Amino acid sequence: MSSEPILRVKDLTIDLLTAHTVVRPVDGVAYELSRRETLAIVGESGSGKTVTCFAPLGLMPVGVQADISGSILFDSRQLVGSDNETLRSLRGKSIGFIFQDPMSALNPARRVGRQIAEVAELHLGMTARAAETRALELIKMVGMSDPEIRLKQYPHELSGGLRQRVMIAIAIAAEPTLLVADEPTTALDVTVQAQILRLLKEIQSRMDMAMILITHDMGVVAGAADRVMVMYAGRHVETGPTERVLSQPQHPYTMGLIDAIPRKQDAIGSRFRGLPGIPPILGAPITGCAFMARCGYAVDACGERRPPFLPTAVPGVSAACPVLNIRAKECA
Amino acid sequence: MQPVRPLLKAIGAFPRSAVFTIGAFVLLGLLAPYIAPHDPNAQDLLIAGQGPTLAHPFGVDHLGRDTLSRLIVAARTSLVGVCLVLVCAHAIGIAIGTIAGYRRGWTDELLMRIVDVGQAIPSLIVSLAVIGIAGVSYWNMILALALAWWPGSARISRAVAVNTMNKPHMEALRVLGASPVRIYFVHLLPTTIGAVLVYATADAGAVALAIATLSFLGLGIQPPTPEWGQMLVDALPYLESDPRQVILPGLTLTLAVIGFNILGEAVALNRVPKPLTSRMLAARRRVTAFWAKEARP
Amino acid sequence: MFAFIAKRARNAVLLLFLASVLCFALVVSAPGNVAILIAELRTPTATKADIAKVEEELGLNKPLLERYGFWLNGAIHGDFGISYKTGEAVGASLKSRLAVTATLVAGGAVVAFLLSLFVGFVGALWAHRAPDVVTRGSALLGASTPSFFVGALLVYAFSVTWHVFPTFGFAGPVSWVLPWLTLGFLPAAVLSRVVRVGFEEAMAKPYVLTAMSKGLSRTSILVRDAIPNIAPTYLNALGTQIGTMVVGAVVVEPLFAWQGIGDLFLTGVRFRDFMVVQACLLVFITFFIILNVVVDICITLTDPRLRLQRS
Amino acid sequence: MSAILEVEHLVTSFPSAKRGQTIKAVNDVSIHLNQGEIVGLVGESGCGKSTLGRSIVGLEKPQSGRVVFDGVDLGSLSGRRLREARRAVQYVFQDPYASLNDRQTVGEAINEALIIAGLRSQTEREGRIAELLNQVGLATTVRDRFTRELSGGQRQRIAIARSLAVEPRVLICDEPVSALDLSIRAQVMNLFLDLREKLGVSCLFIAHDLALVRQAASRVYVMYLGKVVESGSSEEVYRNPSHPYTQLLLASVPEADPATERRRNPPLITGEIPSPTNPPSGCFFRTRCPLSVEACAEAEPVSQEVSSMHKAACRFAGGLFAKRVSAA
Repeated sequence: MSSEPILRVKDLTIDLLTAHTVVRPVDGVAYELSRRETLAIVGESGSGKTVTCFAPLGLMPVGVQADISGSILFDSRQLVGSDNETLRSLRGKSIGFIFQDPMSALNPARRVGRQIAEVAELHLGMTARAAETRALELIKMVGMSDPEIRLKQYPHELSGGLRQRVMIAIAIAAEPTLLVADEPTTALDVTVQAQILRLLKEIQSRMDMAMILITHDMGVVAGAADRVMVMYAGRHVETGPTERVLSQPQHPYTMGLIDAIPRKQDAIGSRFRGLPGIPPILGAPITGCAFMARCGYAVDACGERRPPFLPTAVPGVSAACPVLNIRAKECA
Repeated sequence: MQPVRPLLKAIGAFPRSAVFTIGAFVLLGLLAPYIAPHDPNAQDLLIAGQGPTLAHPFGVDHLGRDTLSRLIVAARTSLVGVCLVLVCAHAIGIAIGTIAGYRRGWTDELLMRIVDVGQAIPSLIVSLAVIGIAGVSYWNMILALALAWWPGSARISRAVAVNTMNKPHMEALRVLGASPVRIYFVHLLPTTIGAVLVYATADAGAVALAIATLSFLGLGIQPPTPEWGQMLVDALPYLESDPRQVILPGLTLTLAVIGFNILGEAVALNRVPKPLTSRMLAARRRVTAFWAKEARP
Repeated sequence: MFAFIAKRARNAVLLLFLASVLCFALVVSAPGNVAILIAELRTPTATKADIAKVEEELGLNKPLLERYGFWLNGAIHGDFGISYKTGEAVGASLKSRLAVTATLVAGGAVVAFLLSLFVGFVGALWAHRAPDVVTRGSALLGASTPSFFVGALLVYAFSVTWHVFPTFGFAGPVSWVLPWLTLGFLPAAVLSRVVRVGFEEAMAKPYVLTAMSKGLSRTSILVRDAIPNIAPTYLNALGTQIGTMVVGAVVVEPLFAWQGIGDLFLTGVRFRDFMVVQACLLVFITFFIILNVVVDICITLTDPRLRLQRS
Repeated sequence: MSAILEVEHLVTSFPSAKRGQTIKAVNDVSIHLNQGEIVGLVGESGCGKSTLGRSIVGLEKPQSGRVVFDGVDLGSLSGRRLREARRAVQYVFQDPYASLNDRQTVGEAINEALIIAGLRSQTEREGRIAELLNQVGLATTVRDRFTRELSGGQRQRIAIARSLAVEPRVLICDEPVSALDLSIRAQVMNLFLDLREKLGVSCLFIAHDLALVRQAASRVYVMYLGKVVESGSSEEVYRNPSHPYTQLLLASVPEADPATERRRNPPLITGEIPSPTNPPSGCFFRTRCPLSVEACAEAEPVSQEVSSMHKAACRFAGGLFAKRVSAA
């Protein structure tokens, strides 16, 4: 992964304005993604993990205005401040998207074949007939049986797993260089989840894609991601290679999150480990460390200013924790 | 109190223009006898067909009656008629709809089939048929329109009732062992009435149009009681010489109805998000600008 | 699909039967003795003997079931009895007036269909911008204006002031324009709002986000994704509006002095001419039932979920 | 230990979207719950686990079978007596945002439950509300807040407090933490453990999260397509799963440890749950089962005893299973 990163995000801040409120779900996030790499963005609901990926590409529902600042370089093109047409030309062609709920993400009134084929028509300049053939190929590629029949079916005639396969086929139809998968397995059953994750990995290596995997499930992270970025209250609190972050978490929030997962060694009937308190309600940016109120290690300095994001003692792992920083300084 | 609260809350969320027009219509109807400058039925053939004067700002009709006073008093006729029709129709509709939605099963099937038939036939046909059989009179008109309107109310009430009954908080009450009386009267009925009240208000325009149409056809409000539709049909023979007397009642009626229709559109689009207006954007951006300033020091 | 259509047709026949019972019952249960009414119409000083004669003539003294059978048999063969008022055969007047009403409603339906789609699409394409504000405002105004007022305004503008179209009469296409516009205007406004609201709702659905993620433009999303989803709703509303237009004929025909079924029905209602009311009602309800079946079939054809459920 | 709740041969079906067909969501299920016990009920979506829970508390009407509470067949009661008997079995809903009325304050919601329970004196009710809030770990100051102002975790606690108002002996918990944030799930899970300890309440814990159930429940039932395929102590079932479905289900759960997760090569179940409208003949799992043989299509498998209290509905369960695997 020595080459120039395909995606370089710096100081990304997003304010969402709606008819009723204004919130800042993404507050100064920075990360990089190399070609062929999988980055998992992990966080609870409301941590800003989805908005981070979707808002900069203009994918926000009606009634939500996203004000974006910072810098996002995708393939050395600046996305922040780009006009709608530029973003539109990237969507589908260079960046594919997979959504959480394949039932609502597919159009119920159109045949799945058409929904896949139109991507090929639009981005690969194919005729309707050629695109139909391409759709058939894609349906085979995502491992659906009876591809000819599937093309003619409507989403409600398919099971949840098959719908998600259709969604994947749509996302990869124009062979994008980056795939953004938002909780691709959350709406699915655990047995199907394993199939879909395996398919995603397979397609990623076959097509040489980079992938951003948005999830809250550490199990999914462990199996699929090269690197992981943990988000809390709109900020990235820890990033690093998956195996290191998961086995030696540095930030107290990551530690708590990983510790909270029930383990095989836990005695039956024993108490559950978790974090105290509740996540902050989104709104105005928080001064100091957002996790301070729930943190067991907090000191007075935590509340003073936003903790800088610095390398930790573990190679490749960075975290934004004042206590860690102080400790690191003392060691040095 | 419970059904009124959501209505008040909804009124707060209504488009200003709708609240204003409907409010004006209701006020005009309530205060009509006190603000009408002349007796609406006082004839003065000497000035018949005269144009606007200081005494008669909107002129007088072919019998010399003051048009402004007649327009104002007609608002009351319309308001009372609309209210009577809506109260009768929704009393039947809500009763049937909530019973169907609460009981479900065959009761629901049977009641909704009847409603289906009632809804398949346009409301004006139903009213015309009833009047055709029962004869022309004020109460026959009210009865006819109520008969035409209750199936719609029953359909909506049933949808609301079914939706409410399926809500986990209602299921929780059932699991807690709440009696059917408590579930129906304390929770289901007030919730349904509250939701249907909004629809009823939005529907009032259609009822006002129907009353005017029946009166236009000579089957509703009878002279000399002033009513917009009937004023219009009265003036129609003089369309060429005095179009004002045709246009004024028509325009007033349209104005009265338009408020309800704005409301109806707002209700239909209630749950659909809209793009932010520039004013809203500016207000929200003031907040974020404040954040940026706060974060700097 | 065939099974579904057959089933709907069977239901329709059942409904028709119910409707006929209803029409018959309405007149039977009408307040006041019909025989006295008619006898007094003929001679204001009707005696008991006169009334008995009328009863004998109309078969009013026979048992109900027999009267219903007699009436239904006649209705099926186009015999709806004699008008109390004019003494003409109701069936014959219906037949002669059918073409007038059909012309009116068909023209009005075309006006409503074209106008509503045009206005709705303009609003959707330029959503929340000037063209949308204008079309929405006009639609709102249109849906709030009663057809008799629209008719009066059109007559005043085009006949009285500019002398473009004749004021009344049923004489060739030129005389049809104003009645068509009068009848189609309000339904067009209502339907255009159905289109506009439908687009608004469809464009807020999650699948639109998917379509955006494919890189489709807003216009393509409107055409490819939104239209298939609002077609069933629109067809349903169109059916309802065509039904309403048949009733609208009652208002529009007298306004332009057209001798249609609406005009006949209105006269019947005014003079409580039960035979005419009964016959017109039966014709109207038959039309509504057929319309409903057609609309239902169209909706099933356009909505894949219903198609699956019903096939 | 005596069973406080017994479900015998319960069948609950729904009309299918296609006319004239029915879905047997719960298909001849028998389970029991002992006094003071937490029992898990796991399975994938559509396996009928929620319908089973809803049928027990009367939110769905079963076609046949019996629900026996404390020795009384609930089917033999009706009207007020049924409502009173049912009150002892309460239900905790998945979505705490929907299970409370937005227009009520916390106090009003619990107060109503107390009125339903027949507590007549207002002062007694006031005291009881404070006690209940305390029991679920909330400050009494939340009493006058509207439920809509509270967070998911707080709302779920209030829903539990409301259930406790009628002094239940059994709680049916339908995915009670899956709508909550990851970091606060443990808080609510621990509340259930506390309630069992302090009040002796039994819990039927319905969930798709296998790890959560393993830690909380002493026994577990595994459902597939409306049937219980395996049951036994959590210890046994998780250590020695004996139905091929349970095995594959457990193997599908990814682990949070990258080292083991990368090495792990789970045997994938092919395909997805068949439509419950038209389930396969014989063993319902045979269409996805790596071990299925022709005989599986012929007859429904009989429940085999793997060890005492541990049963699996598979012809290869127990001793035969190992043979079959080694042969394959």
